[in-house]
Amino acid sequence: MWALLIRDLRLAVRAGGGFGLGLAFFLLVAVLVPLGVGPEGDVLGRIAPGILWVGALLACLLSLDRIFALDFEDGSLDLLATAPIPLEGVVAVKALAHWLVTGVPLTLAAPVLGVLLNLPAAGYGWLVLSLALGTPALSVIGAFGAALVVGVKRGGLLLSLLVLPLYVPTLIFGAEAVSRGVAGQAAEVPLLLMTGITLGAAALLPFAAAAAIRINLR
Amino acid sequence: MWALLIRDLRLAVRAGGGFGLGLAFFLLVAVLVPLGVGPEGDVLGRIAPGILWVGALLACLLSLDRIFALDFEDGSLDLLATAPIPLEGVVAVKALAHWLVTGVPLTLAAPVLGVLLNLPAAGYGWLVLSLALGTPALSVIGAFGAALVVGVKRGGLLLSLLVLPLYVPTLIFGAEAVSRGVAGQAAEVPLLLMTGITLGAAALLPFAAAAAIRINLR
Amino acid sequence: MEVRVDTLAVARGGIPVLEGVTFRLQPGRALILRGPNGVGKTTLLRTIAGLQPALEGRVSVPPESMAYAAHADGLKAVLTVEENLRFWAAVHGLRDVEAALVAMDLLSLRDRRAANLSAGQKRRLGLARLLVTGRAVWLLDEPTVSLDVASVALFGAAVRAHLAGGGSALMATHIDLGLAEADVLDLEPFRARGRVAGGRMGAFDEAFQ
Amino acid sequence: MEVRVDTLAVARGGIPVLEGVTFRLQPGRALILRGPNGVGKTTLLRTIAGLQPALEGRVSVPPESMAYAAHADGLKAVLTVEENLRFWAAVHGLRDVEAALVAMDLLSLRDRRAANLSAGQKRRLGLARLLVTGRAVWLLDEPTVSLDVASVALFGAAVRAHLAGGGSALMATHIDLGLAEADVLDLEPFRARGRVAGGRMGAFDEAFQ
Amino acid sequence: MMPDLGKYAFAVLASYGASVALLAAIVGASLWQRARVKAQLREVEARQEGRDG
Amino acid sequence: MSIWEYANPKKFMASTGWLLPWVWGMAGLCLLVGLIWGYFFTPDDFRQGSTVKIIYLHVPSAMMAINAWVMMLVASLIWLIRRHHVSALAAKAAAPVGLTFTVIALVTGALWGQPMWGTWWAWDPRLTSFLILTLFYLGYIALWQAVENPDTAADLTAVLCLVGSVFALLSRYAVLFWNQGLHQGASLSLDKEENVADVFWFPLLVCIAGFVLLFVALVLMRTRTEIRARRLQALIARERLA
Ligand code: HEM
Ligand SMILES: Nc1ncnc2c1ncn2[C@@H]1O[C@H](COP(=O)(O)OP(=O)(O)OP(=O)(O)O)[C@@H](O)[C@H]1O
Ligand SMILES: Nc1ncnc2c1ncn2[C@@H]1O[C@H](COP(=O)(O)OP(=O)(O)OP(=O)(O)O)[C@@H](O)[C@H]1O
Ligand SMILES: [Mg+2]
Ligand SMILES: [Mg+2]
Repeated sequence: MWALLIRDLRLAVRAGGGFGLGLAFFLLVAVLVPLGVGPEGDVLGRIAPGILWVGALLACLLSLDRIFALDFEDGSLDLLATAPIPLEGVVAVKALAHWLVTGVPLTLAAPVLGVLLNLPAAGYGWLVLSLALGTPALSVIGAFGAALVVGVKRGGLLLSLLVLPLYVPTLIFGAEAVSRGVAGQAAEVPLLLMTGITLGAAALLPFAAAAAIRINLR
Repeated sequence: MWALLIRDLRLAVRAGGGFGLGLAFFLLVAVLVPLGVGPEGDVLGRIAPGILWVGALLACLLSLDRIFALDFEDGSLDLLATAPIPLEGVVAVKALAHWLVTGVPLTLAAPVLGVLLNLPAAGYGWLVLSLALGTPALSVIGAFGAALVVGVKRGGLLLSLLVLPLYVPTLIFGAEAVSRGVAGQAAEVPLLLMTGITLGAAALLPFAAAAAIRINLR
Repeated sequence: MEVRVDTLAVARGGIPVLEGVTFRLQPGRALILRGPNGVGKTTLLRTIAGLQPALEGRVSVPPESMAYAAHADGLKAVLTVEENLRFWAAVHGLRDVEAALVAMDLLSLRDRRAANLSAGQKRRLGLARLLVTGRAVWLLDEPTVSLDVASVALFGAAVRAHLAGGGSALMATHIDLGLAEADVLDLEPFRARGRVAGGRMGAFDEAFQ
Repeated sequence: MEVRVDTLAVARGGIPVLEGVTFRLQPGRALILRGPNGVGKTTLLRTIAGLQPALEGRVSVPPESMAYAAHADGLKAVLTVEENLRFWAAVHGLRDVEAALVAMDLLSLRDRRAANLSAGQKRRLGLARLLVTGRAVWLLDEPTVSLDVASVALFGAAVRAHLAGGGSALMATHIDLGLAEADVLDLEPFRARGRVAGGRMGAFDEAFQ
Repeated sequence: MMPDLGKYAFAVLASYGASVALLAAIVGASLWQRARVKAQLREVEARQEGRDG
Repeated sequence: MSIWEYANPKKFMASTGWLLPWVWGMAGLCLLVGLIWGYFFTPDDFRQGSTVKIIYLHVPSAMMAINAWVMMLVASLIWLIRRHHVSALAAKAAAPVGLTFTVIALVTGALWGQPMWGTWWAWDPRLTSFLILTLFYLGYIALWQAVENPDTAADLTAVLCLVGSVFALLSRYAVLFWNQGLHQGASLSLDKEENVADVFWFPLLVCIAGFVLLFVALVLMRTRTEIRARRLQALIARERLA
């Protein structure tokens, strides 16, 4: 398991993918939205929590198909499925690796992008906190989606379609927590609900994902 | 050339990718943003032109890596490069096929999604017109980016990073045209500028893209 | 551990391709599967490896004691030869990759990225992976594709050493592996015959007949 | 048209692998390239096909008259056998694919999707593609990988027909193709020797030594 | 000696601090890369001298 | 003697070897003098107060951020047309330096904007174009890193640099069209020198000179490192052949 985590992180760094690029995409969303919407600061500040969450979600989404598809194509997944580690463990480790290379950098970069979108000062803490608690769910749910489409060549867009509806609750609670924080209201409830989703997803989805992979391999 | 266009369209339809999914992603952005931003109609209507353009752009972006990467992986690109049709023509045809399977459906679907985002009535015509004139540029620029990263395994995110800054002028003029249309101002100037970009890109970029492919193949 | 395969029927894409496949594979023995293209060798090996379910019949050995090597080698292009091998060794709980590197003559390539190997060198690395699984039964699908004569000999030596250590090997191939002592099983007689000829259809299709 | 290759030096990853390769290939003749794994057969074929630049030397024939077939067959998994073949025929300005289907015994598979072919059937389809290019010089990289005996014979017959029609073929392989009349070129003597031994380095790296 | 920055002290000091830090970072990274490549080169050259005689 | 001789790596190494310490020295001197002069010995502006001191960092870095891209464009063209490896490596070496200057301009600008405009960031055309420039730098660097073969990477990044430059110009006009902005233009503009009090102007000149020299020194040093790295690769390859 440990070896798998190390390998996945190493692949992410070597492949020129990983770290930088998820981040870059997040940055790009934060740049493009004002370009599209127009430069007025108050409108931007108003939509900032939502846009930042949507951006983080899309950045996460884009790297999802790497989780299993690469291993499937070169046959590693066949070999991992017959290896002496449980496939559920493989899924969990791969989701963890995905979170480490996308979720964590996104969370750390979010405050900087908040500046670009005129996020009001009260929101920064809530933004970081909600992303830190919510992005693991994005990775786990994403791993499940990736497991479903692993047999489909370049299933990238199909994957987006499958996964986005599953992301909706996390998105709503996360953005709501930040908006409430900005407005000075109590933001604990949506945060707690989101954390619940994260924990539930992390506990259960690896099993569903492993089952999906087994089905796709045969 | 004709055979190539037919094949690419057929592949897009068969692979379960193409049509449906670009559209689906566009739809999801249009759905997620109100979820993230909150339901107030006036804010939504205000940001609708920008969000719709950003959504179209992201939907386009996601399917870009299919343009050449699939053909590269299975060796078709090698064979096309030695076939009796010029590589510039191959690039142009593939960009056209990409536009037909993403740009056109996006343009047609945009009015429906405008409703979801409370786009004011005056904006619909301009939205469709600007997308129709602007999405070809997105496909051609995207084909250039895809040609640059064709040797990089799963260059999806790198591709986004390279291509998005190139999309900026199109995005600005496109969204600006719709905003002006909504506000009842003259929207011809940004539209004309955008059309100029589209024509220029379509005329010149296939050559740059073909050069990039030749470099990547060797 | 003896591998016993009894009246196995396997399907690809829902369509039965082989049925009634029955054989024994003793420890220390190698069995070569032969049959024309498309007879179902790959399908049979994948079924035995536990990667897809059998239509009927059974395999006596659990997938955990078998190592499967397919056309795709499971190599990561951006990792070096040694990193690739170490990963698979770690997954199987072993530490030593030197012996495998030596056996497949990869020492001089150990720091080369897998992307920069030739077709045959990649294949050698794929075979070296078998040596670090520590598993008793090898299932090999056309193992010597793109290997030159010297490498085929290396492969033969590795298989013999594996057999001598009490392992066994089941191999599908069209070309001569230089393993005179191996048994040969021709799959032609096990072709699924279709219902009219008294054979069986897929379970699903049966329900509609 | 005669293929003349003169003192060709080829590199992979910026590093010269073969140098001084010189040979002639007359119309109606076949030449088999031999050499151990990693000697540079694939690199040489790609260079002759015009897919990568030569370090030095020249090839007399323009890439437009050569058809290259590599390990990857350029098949689309979601298209049927016939659609795949028709596409390549159209790209090369030909219309008829029946002859190619017959020659490679693909008639019964014509409506099968390429994804559902076995390894050998895929390979046959890849070789059928050569027949619809209408080109005179064939460059083949390990053409008979995963083919069974019958298919190898089919392939041999196709090559002979091509040669009889005035074409020529250059093939890299490790196994016997059953083409007794073909000449053989061993690449071992052309290995790049490195600068110390009087060989050459890549043009760029030379400037830095 | 120290100029009185008044109410803008933070902006000015942070600007100077951040700029100097960034400049130091790029200079440091460049120097580090230089040292590393030089050392590797020396090692390989020594090895090859030894072999070629 | 043609200047192209310096495109030979050996020649380049030899001639820059003795030049480099001098450039470093001059750069250090100018920066030290300029920044100390600017920070300690200039008065506050009557409108901007002490924040005017930021100009000694902001303007030179903003200038150099653009000039670095122009230099990369020229170097890429030389590589594409004349295939001199040194120019490709110089372009590669310049990118991270240019990125650093861009970030400095952005950060100092943002810090300046807070007291002056009451916001860290505004979607002003100048600022927006700079943000886009940052993206171009990031993409360019990422492409260099993603491609393994050095010559392939050089070719691809050169093509990207050419196309990117055209689009950078386009975005500049697009952004200007889109929003008129807050950013200081003419009031302190360099071409209307008479508007700038000499007290601010002279230390600024020294700082600009310092940034230019620093850029040259860094690019030279990094190019030398890249050349050594290529030589290292060549030697290792030779070792493999032997
Ligand atoms: C993140 C924010 C900012 C960015 C990216 C930025 C960028 C630039 C650029 C590109 C230049 C042109 C340099 C040249 O080529 O000559 C410039 C000059 C200048 N900036 Fe900024 N700037 C920012 C914020 C500010 C702020 C907040 C102020 C002051 C209130 C300011 C004051 C100036 C001045 C006085 C000049 C020199 C005038 C000129 O040469 O045109 N900048 N800045
Ligand atoms: N979806 C499908 N529908 C019908 N037949 C299929 C389908 N998928 C595969 N087949 C057939 O199943 C058979 C078994 O394929 P398999 O790959 O196991 O053959 P193989 O013996 O390994 O052949 P090779 O020697 O060429 O590798 C082939 O004849 C193939 O055409
Ligand atoms: N980036 C690189 N650096 C160093 N050597 C490389 C690089 N890329 C490839 N090589 C080597 O170049 C040689 C030529 O490879 P090529 O694929 O042409 O061999 P081949 O003769 O086709 O071998 P095979 O019979 O195994 O297919 C191999 O020895 C390979 O290891
Ligand atoms: Mg098979
Ligand atoms: Mg080869």
